[in-house]
Amino acid sequence: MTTNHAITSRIQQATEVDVDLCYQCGKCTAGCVLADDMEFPSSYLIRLLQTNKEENYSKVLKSNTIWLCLNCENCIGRCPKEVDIPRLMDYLRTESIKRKCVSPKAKPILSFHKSFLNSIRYTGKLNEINLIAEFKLRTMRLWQDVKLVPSMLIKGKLKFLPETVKNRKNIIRIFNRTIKNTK
Amino acid sequence: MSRIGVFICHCGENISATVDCERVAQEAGRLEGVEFATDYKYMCSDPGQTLIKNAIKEHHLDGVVVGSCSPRMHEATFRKTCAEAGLNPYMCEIANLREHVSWVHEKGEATTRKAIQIVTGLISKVQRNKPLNTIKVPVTKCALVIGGGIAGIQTALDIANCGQKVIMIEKSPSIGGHMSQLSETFPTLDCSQCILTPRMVEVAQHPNITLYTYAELDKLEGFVGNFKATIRLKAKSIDYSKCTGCGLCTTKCPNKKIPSEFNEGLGMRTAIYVPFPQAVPNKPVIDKEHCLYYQKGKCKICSKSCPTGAIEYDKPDEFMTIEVGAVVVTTGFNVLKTDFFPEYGYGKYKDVITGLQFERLASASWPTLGEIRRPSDGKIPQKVVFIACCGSRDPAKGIPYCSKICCMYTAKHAMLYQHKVHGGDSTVFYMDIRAGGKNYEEFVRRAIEEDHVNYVRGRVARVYEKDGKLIVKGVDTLLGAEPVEIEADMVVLATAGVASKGAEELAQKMHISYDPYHFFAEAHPKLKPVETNTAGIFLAGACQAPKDIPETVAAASGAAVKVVSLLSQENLVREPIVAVVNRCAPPLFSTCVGCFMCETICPYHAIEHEEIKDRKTGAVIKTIAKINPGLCQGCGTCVSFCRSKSIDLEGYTNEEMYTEVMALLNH
Amino acid sequence: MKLGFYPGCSLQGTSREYNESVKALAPFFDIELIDIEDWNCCGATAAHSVNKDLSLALPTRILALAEKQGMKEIVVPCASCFNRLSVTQYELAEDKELKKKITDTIDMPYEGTVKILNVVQFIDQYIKDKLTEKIVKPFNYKVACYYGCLLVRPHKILKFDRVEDPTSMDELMKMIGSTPIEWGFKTECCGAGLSVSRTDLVAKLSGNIVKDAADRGAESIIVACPMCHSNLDMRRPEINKYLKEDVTVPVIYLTQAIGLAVGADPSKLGLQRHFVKVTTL
Amino acid sequence: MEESNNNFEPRIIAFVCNWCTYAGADLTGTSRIKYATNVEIVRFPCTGRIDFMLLLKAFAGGADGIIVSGCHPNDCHYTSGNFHARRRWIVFRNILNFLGIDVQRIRFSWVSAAEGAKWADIVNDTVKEIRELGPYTEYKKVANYLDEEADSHE
Ligand SMILES: Cc1cc2nc3c(=O)[nH]c(=O)nc-3n(C[C@H](O)[C@H](O)[C@H](O)COP(=O)(O)OP(=O)(O)OC[C@H]3O[C@@H](n4cnc5c(N)ncnc54)[C@H](O)[C@@H]3O)c2cc1C
Ligand SMILES: Cc1cc2nc3c(=O)[nH]c(=O)nc-3n(C[C@H](O)[C@H](O)[C@H](O)COP(=O)(O)OP(=O)(O)OC[C@H]3O[C@@H](n4cnc5c(N)ncnc54)[C@H](O)[C@@H]3O)c2cc1C
Ligand code: SF4
Ligand code: SF4
Ligand code: SF4
Ligand code: SF4
Ligand code: SF4
Ligand code: SF4
Ligand code: SF4
Ligand code: SF4
Repeated sequence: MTTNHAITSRIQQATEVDVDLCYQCGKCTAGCVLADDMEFPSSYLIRLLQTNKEENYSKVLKSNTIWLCLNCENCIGRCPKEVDIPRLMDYLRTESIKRKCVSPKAKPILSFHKSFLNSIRYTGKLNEINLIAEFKLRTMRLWQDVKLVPSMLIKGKLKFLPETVKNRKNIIRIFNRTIKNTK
Repeated sequence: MSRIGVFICHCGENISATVDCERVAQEAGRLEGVEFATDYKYMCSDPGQTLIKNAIKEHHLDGVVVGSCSPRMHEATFRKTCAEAGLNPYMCEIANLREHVSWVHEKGEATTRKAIQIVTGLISKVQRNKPLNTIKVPVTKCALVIGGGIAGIQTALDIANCGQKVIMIEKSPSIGGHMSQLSETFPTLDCSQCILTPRMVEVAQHPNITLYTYAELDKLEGFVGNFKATIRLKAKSIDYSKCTGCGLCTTKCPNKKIPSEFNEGLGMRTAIYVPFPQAVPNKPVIDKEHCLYYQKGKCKICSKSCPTGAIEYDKPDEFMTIEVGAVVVTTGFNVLKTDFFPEYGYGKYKDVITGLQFERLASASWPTLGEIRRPSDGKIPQKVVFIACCGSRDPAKGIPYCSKICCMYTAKHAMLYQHKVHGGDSTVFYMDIRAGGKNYEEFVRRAIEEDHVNYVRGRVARVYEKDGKLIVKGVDTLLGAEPVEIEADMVVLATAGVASKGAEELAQKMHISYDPYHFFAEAHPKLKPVETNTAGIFLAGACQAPKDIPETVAAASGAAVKVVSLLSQENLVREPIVAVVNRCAPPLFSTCVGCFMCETICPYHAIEHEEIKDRKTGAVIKTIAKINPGLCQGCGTCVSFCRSKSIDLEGYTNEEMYTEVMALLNH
Repeated sequence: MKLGFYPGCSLQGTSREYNESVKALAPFFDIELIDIEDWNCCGATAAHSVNKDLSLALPTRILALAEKQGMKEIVVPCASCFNRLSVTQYELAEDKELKKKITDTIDMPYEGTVKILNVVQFIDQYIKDKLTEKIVKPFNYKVACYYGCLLVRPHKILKFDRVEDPTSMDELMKMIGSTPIEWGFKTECCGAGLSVSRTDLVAKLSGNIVKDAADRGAESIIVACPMCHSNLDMRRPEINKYLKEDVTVPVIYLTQAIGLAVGADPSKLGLQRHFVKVTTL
Repeated sequence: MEESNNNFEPRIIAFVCNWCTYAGADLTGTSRIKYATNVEIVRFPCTGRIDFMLLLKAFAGGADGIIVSGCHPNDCHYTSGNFHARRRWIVFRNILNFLGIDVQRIRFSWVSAAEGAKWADIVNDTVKEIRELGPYTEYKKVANYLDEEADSHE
C-alpha cells in the first residue's frame, strides 16, 4: 500500500469495495432516483474518492449525498463494474459519524435512524409512537405528521404500549457489543 | 570415447573484453573427451566456419561446442557448418558466452570461470547427444477455408489466384457473412453490397475454388500438410444441378411468416428461400424446421410449382471426406440481441433495435429503399438515441472487452440517419470514442461537426416506454454527472460483438485454442497473428476478435500467404525435437505402463495408443503410448509427467539434461 | 401445512392490515403460519446506515430463533425484513470469521439453514397451484404491480425474479382475473426509509410512481411491501401536493387482492385501514 | 544471518524455457545490464519439460539455489506447458517440505522475451536471498531420496 492510495485502500479493507474499478460511466447516477437531489451524485462521489485526496474525502464525509442514498441497490444492479455503492455508502455514513462531520442537512435523517435504534434497543421491537416522539424531540419538528396520528389511531395503526422482546437482556447485550451509544 | 571439438569465439572484442577466451579454450581442451579446442576472433565469419569444418574433418570430430553469441542468433549457422563437414547438425551445441556472460558481467576471474563452466556443461551434453534427422512430411496441395464471410472470400481468392486449390465450406445457404447485411461502410460510406457481390460471384466461378454452402466441418484429423476433414453437407432438399434459380417455388410457399436471418428478424421469409437477392449461390434451400411438409407431412406446393422438378424432399445429410494441407478458419462473429439487456427492455420494445438491425433499416435493399422507418409503426423517427458499449466493457452482465467496431458504426449510423432524415435529432451516448484507424477520427468528427450528432458522454441506465415514446435515462458525465432524459422514437443499441455460435465446439474439433470468450487464439498476438498454435491451421477475420472490414481483409491476405508458402513446398521439414516412447526387448517391449497421463496433458494431441501384439497369435499383449511426430511440437510436457520415465524428448533427453546440469556443478 | 412466520415490526403497527391479510389467506389453503417466538426487529435501514455489525446481529438473532424452534422455512412478508434477513444469511455464509463474530455477539448458535420466503415466493410455492379453483370473485381490474427495490435487489443474493422487469406478481394477478399494465416504475424506489425524515423526497419519488400508474389507467396499485404501501398510501396528501393534482388510485397488498378473489371477508383483510379509500373496488 | 555468509558465493542453476526467459536473458545482454555471475542457465524447450526430479538432482549435485522461469501464464509457446508446470509445482512443494529443503531456495518467475531488466533483477534478488540462507549442505538426504525413487522404478 503506497501512501497515495491510503484512502481507497482503507475503504477497500473495510468494505471490499474497490473504487478504482469505477470507470466513470455514470450509469449509476443515470438510474439513481435521488441523483437530482444530491449535491454530487454517486459516480461523482466515487471520482472524489478515486483522487485519494484528503480534502475530497472530507467533502464526501460532510456531504448530504451519503445520507440521502436509499440503499435501493439500483446503482449496483446496473453498474458494469459491480461497484457496491450502497455498501460504500454504509461505510461512509459510519465514518462520517465517527469523524463527527455529519452534514447539518442530514441531521433529521440521522436523528431518525438514532431514534429508530433507540426504540428497539430497550424493547427489541419498534414502537412507532416512541419512535416519532423521540424523533420529534431530536429534531424539534413538533408538528410534523401530527395530522396523521388521529386517523392512524382510528385505523388501528398505532399502539401506545410498546411490545417487548422477552429476552431484553439479549438485545441490550447485542447493542452494547456493536454500538455503545446512539445519542 | 568421444572426440569433441570446442571453438571459442572472441566476437571481435564483444566476448574477449571480459572473458579470457584463450584460457576458456585451453581449459576445455583438457577435459575428457575433448579432441580439439581453439579460439578465434570471428567464428561466424567465413574463415571461422572454414576453421570448424577443417577441424571436424581433420580430427574426425563427433561433436562440436561453439562458445559464441546466443544460439538464438547463430545456432542454425553453426549447425549448417557442421552438416557441410559431414557431422550431424544436432551434434553441435552453442554455449552462450556473449548475451549470458560477457555482456552482463564485468571483466574478471568469476566471469571467465562462468564461461568455462557453461562450455563444460555443453561438452558433457553433446557427448550424450544422438544424431537426429529432420522430419519430412509431404504436403497435400489444397486448402480448406471454413466460413464464407469477407474473410473467407478474400483468403480463398488470394490462395486460388496463386494457383492453389481451395475448398470453401459455409454453414448458411449463401456466402457473404455480415458484410452482405451492411448498408454503407465506414470510413468511406461506400455501399457494402456493391463492393462485396462481385467477389462473391468470383468465388463461385473460380476454377480453383470448390464451394459448398450449407456445409459444416464434422471432424478434422491429421496434421500440418496432411489433414483429413469430414464435411457434413446438410440436405438442401433441392437438386442444384436441376434448379435454375427461377424463384417460383419461393413465391408459392404458403409459410411466409418466418423471421428472416438476413434481415435480423425485421422481415419475413418463406420456408423455401434464398436468403437475399444477391445470394451466392442464388438457389433456394428448404428450412426443414419450418416447412409444412417436413413438419406435418402435407404441402409439397413448391415441388408442384417447380418447372424443372428440382425439389427432392427425402434426401438425408451427406458426409464427404477431403484431404487438405492447410486449414483457414474464418467463421466470423455474432452480435448480442436486444433481449440480452434487462435495463433496456429485454427485447420488449419493438423500436429498441440492434446496430445490425439498423443496417438493414438503412439499407438500399430494404423495402423502404433505404428510407429509415421504425419497426413498430413504420413512422420516420424524429428523435433517435444510439447507445454505445451495449454489453461491451461490462464485466457484470456482458463481456469485459471493447467490441472495437461499434464506435465507428455508431458514428456511421448517426451520420446516415442525419443524411436521410432532415431535421432529425440524434444523440449518441458513449463512454469513450475509439476511432484509431486511417481516416477514422476524421469520420467521427464529421458526424459531430458537420452532421451535428449530439454526443453525450455517459452510460444509459434505463429505457422504458411511455405514450409511444422511449424514455432514455442517461447522464452527462462531462457536466458533473448531470442526468439527461430523452424522449426518443427509436433506440439503437451498439450490442457487443461475440464469438460466432458454435465456435467453442469447432475449436475443439480442430484442437486449436480459444480465449475465455470463445474467440480463436492466435499463436502470438503480435508476431503470429494469423497462425494458431496448431501448425497448418490459420485464422482470419472476426473469428479472432471483433474486427472491421479493412482489418479482416488484411488478415485474410496474410493467412493466404501463409497457406500458399506452405502448399508450395513439396515436403515439410520439421525440427526433430519430438518426444519418443522407449522400446525395449520382450517381454517388456517398453517401460510404458499405458497410464496415458501423457495423453491428457499433451497440448497437441500428439499421443496415440499403440497395441503391441503377439507375433504369432495376434493377441494384444500391451497397449502403450506412441508419439505422432507430425503432431508433436516438442514441448516436453509429457516427459516430466510420465511417472515411469518412459518418454524422452529428442535433443533434450533426461540423460543429456542431467549430464549438463551435473557438469555445470563440476561433477 | 405449517410454516414459520416473521411478521416484523411494521406488520404489528402501521401495516397491520398486511399481517391480517396474509393470515386471513392462510386457512383457505390449509396453511398454518407460526410466529417465530420472541422475535425482534430486523434493524431495517437504520441499523446498516449506522453500524454494520448491529445490522447483521439483529437479523441473525431472528434466524437463530427460527432454527432453534425447528423451522425449515419462514415467510417474511415485509420486503425490507426479507431483504435484511436474506442479505445477512448470505454474508455470514460467505465469511466464516464474520459468522463467528456475529454468533458471539448474539450468544446463540446459528447455522444458516432456514429458507427465507418473501410473500410472492410463498404464494408461488404453496398457493398458486390451488389458486384458480378457489376463486369465487375474480379481481377484475386494471392493476399496476409495484415491486419496489428491496424485493428484487440485490439480485445476486435474493435471486428472485427478473431484476429489471419482474413478472411474478403480474402472473399471480392475471390468475385472479386482473389485467396488469405495462408501466415504467415497477422497481423504482419509493423513498423507503426517508418517509419521516425527508417526507418531501418521498412525496416526489412516490409521486412519480403513483402518477405513472394512474396515467396508464391502473385502477389499483398492487404491492408486497409495507414501506411501499405506507409511502404510496399514507403519504398521498404530500404526494398530491407535489403532483399538484389529486390522484385517487388505491394501493392494495397482493394478499388483500387474492383474499378478495377467494372470498375472504374484506374487513378481515384490513381494507378499511387504508388512507386512500378502496371504494372503486 | 551469519556474518560469514557475506563471502559465500552461491551456485545457482536457472532452468528456463527457450521462448521467453532465455530470450529475455539474451535481451539483458543486448541491453548490457549487469548482474551477478552466480547463475548458470540451462535451456529447455518449455517449462513444461522441466522435470522436478532434475531440480532435486541439482540440489543433490550441490546447487545452493534454483531459478525456474518461463513464459507468462497465457503466453506459453506451447499453449499450456507452463500451466502444467505450475500445477506440478504444488505437488513438488510437498516433496521439498518432506526433504526439509527450504522452499525459498527455489525461485519461480515469469520473464518474457522483452523483460531483460526483470531477468537481471531476479538473478540479483535470488543471489542475495540464497546468500542469506547460506550454503545448502544437506544434499546427502536428497541423494538418498533420489536413490530410493530410482529403486522403486526398477
Ligand atoms: C452493425 C455493424 C456494422 C458494421 N459496419 C461496418 C462498416 O461500416 N465498415 C467496416 O469495415 N466494418 C463494419 N462492420 C464489421 C464487419 O461486419 C466485419 O468486419 C466483417 O463482417 C467480418 O468478416 P468475417 O468474414 O470475419 O466474419 P462474418 O462476416 O461474420 O462471416 C463469417 C461467415 O462464416 C460462416 N460461419 C460461421 N460459423 C461457421 C461454421 N462453423 N462453419 C462454416 N461456416 C461458418 C458464417 O455463416 C458467415 O458467413 C460492422 C459490423 C456490424 C455488426
Ligand atoms: C512510443 C511508441 C511505442 C509503441 N509501443 C508499441 C507497443 O507496445 N506494442 C505495439 O504493438 N506497437 C507499439 N508501437 C508501434 C510500433 O512501433 C509499430 O507498429 C511498428 O514499428 C511498425 O513497423 P513498420 O515496420 O511498419 O515501421 P517502422 O518501424 O517505422 O520501420 C520502417 C523502416 O523502414 C526504413 N525506411 C524508411 N524510409 C525508407 C526508405 N525510403 N528506404 C529504405 N528504408 C526506409 C526505416 O529506416 C525503418 O527501418 C509503438 C510506437 C511508438 C511510437
Ligand atoms: S455505474 Fe459503476 S462504473 Fe459506472 S460510474 Fe457508477 S460506479 Fe462507476
Ligand atoms: S443505492 Fe443510493 S446511490 Fe444507489 S441508486 Fe439507490 S439511492 Fe442512488
Ligand atoms: S422453382 Fe425449382 S428451379 Fe426455380 S428456384 Fe425453385 S427449385 Fe429452383
Ligand atoms: S413443402 Fe415446405 S417449402 Fe415447399 S411450399 Fe410447402 S411449406 Fe414451403
Ligand atoms: S468500440 Fe466503442 S462502442 Fe464499441 S465497445 Fe469499444 S468503446 Fe464501446
Ligand atoms: S491519438 Fe493516440 S493517445 Fe490520442 S486517442 Fe488516438 S491513440 Fe489515443
Ligand atoms: S508414456 Fe508414461 S505417461 Fe504415457 S502412457 Fe506410458 S507410462 Fe503413462
Ligand atoms: S513433447 Fe509436447 S507436443 Fe510432443 S508429445 Fe509430448 S506433450 Fe505432446
